[in-house]
Amino acid sequence: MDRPLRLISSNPVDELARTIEALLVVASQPLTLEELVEATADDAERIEIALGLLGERYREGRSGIVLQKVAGGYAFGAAREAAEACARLFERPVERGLSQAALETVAIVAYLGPVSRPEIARIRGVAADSAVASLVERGLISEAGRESGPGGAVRYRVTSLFERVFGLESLAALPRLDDIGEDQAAIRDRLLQVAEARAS
Amino acid sequence: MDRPLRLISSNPVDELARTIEALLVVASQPLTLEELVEATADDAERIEIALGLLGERYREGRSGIVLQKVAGGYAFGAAREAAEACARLFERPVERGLSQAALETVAIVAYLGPVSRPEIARIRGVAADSAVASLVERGLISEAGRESGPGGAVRYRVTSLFERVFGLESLAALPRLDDIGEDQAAIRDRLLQVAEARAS
Amino acid sequence: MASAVRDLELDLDAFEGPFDLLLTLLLKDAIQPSEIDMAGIVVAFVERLAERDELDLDACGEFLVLIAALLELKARHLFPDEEAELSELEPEEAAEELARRLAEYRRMKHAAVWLRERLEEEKGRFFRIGPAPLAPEPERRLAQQSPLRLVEALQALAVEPPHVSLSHMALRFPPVGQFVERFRALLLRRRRFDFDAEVQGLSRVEQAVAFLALLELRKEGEIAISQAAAFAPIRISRADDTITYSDDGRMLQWTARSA
Repeated sequence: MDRPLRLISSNPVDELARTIEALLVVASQPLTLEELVEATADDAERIEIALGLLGERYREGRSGIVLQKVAGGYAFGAAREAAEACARLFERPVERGLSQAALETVAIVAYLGPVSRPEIARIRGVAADSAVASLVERGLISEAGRESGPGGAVRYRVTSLFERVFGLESLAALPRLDDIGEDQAAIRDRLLQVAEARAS
Repeated sequence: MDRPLRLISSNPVDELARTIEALLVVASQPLTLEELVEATADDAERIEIALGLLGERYREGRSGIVLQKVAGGYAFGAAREAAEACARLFERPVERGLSQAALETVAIVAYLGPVSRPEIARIRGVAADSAVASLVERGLISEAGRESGPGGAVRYRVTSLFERVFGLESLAALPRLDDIGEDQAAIRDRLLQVAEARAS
Repeated sequence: MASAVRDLELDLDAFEGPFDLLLTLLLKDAIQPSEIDMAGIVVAFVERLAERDELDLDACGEFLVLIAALLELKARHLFPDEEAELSELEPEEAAEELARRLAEYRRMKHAAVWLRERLEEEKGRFFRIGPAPLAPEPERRLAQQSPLRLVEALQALAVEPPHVSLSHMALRFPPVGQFVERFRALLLRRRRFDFDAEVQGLSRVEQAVAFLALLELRKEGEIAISQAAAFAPIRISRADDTITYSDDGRMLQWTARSA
């Protein structure tokens, strides 16, 4: 336990690590490497070394504060062992009561975004208005321009809060869904069988 | 340096201290002792001991995160040595100019100050409340006593930041306004006279 | 047994109540078909069937007809622009397209399940949303400004406002009473007169006021107003003189009410 701490206090990145600690504890959102470079006026490589030291210090089981790589950046969160205590004091308004419709909608936005309400409705087969409104209100999705052409529908994408709430390092951390591709062939065959049966 | 850390890791308040760390890093307001008691379901005395340990760990010079006791309770803040980096993180993009209302208001304060809000409003012909508030917030003007008499209105003058932003060594370096009036009194009379003509 | 369908109790996201009420609301446009989860209706019906021992073919038939109609209604609602496009497809192509969409939806359902599990895992991870309690106040910074802008601002305030011409406000606007008196005097001398001829040469405003005077006199029952046709000359006569004469000397009967 003493080794990395001594390392921090004697290593030249020591001060840099302390600066990063300070930035992370006051930041409202995860900080990207670029933001850290800009704020510390230091170089990316040294910052990554410092982040490595901080990751060692602020990790589950060792600290109540945990350094997370999340939403394309770095952020402090609470250790899981403190979840019960946190739950007694803090609400989780973002994900509380998230309906199935909202989850399906946010999945569509996460995988296919930016995507418009009509496109979401087309995929889900049900109008998406209230699900979209609830997700916007929760801050999980936000407007991202409009479809091209006059009067194009507003398009939506997921926010960094979405990545944070779902604990994703980035959207690339979403699982690939290509492996369900075979389903399409199976569905098509079934449809064709039905069509042939009707025609005969 | 090792003593309190060893104390934390071997002492029974170790886990409690980690829980408090977690609570403080999640909180968006300072937490009172009562809130910590409620959240940790532990007793106040032990919490105070844990806070003492955390205060030792998270203090200026030792950590970028600093435990602070403020009016509302306990909160984590950034170390003073990281102030510059934090300021850069929270820096807003440079604004190119002032609104017309702000420009008129600050010009009146610069040439006629100290001057009260009612007088600014009389000269501009519109209420000056929001323009004055925004200039105070920007630090371009500040309060400078009150008009004489009971209940006299607050008067304002420009600040040294104003002089820096407008590249003036002092207020004496303000460009002359000979076409309006030779001195402050003449300028004031002229502006009030025009304002009256405009209002009638 | 047809009521087995219409009485079917539904508990959907967008609707709660019997099936026939839902149909009524859909037909009255009180609910959009796109809001209705059709699968939910089918599940409710199948559950209802399962509760009974015998198979009610009448009910099944009625249900199929209704649900098919609803599906078509919903499809038209969801894809208004694609109706033509899809109808042009060969059956194989249409099946392909449909399969593609179903597969896409199925993928999204899987994704939603994954997200739900993820949410469950992350339930124990708390983090702060919003600013930190002791975060520094963001500072507003202003670019370097020229002091000449101050001069310009004050110069703009020192310019006398242009003298606004009020000449257009000085239109002659004679009091209505003046015309009332004038027309009364006229009708003392003549039994009838031509309004247009009388106001000829007056300004539009004066003509308007003169017309107001006519209406005033008519309201008082002092005069009768007549007009042979739209845009024909307006004739004014004394109200007590119910006989007036046309230009060609024919006798015409007028009352104040007839105009």
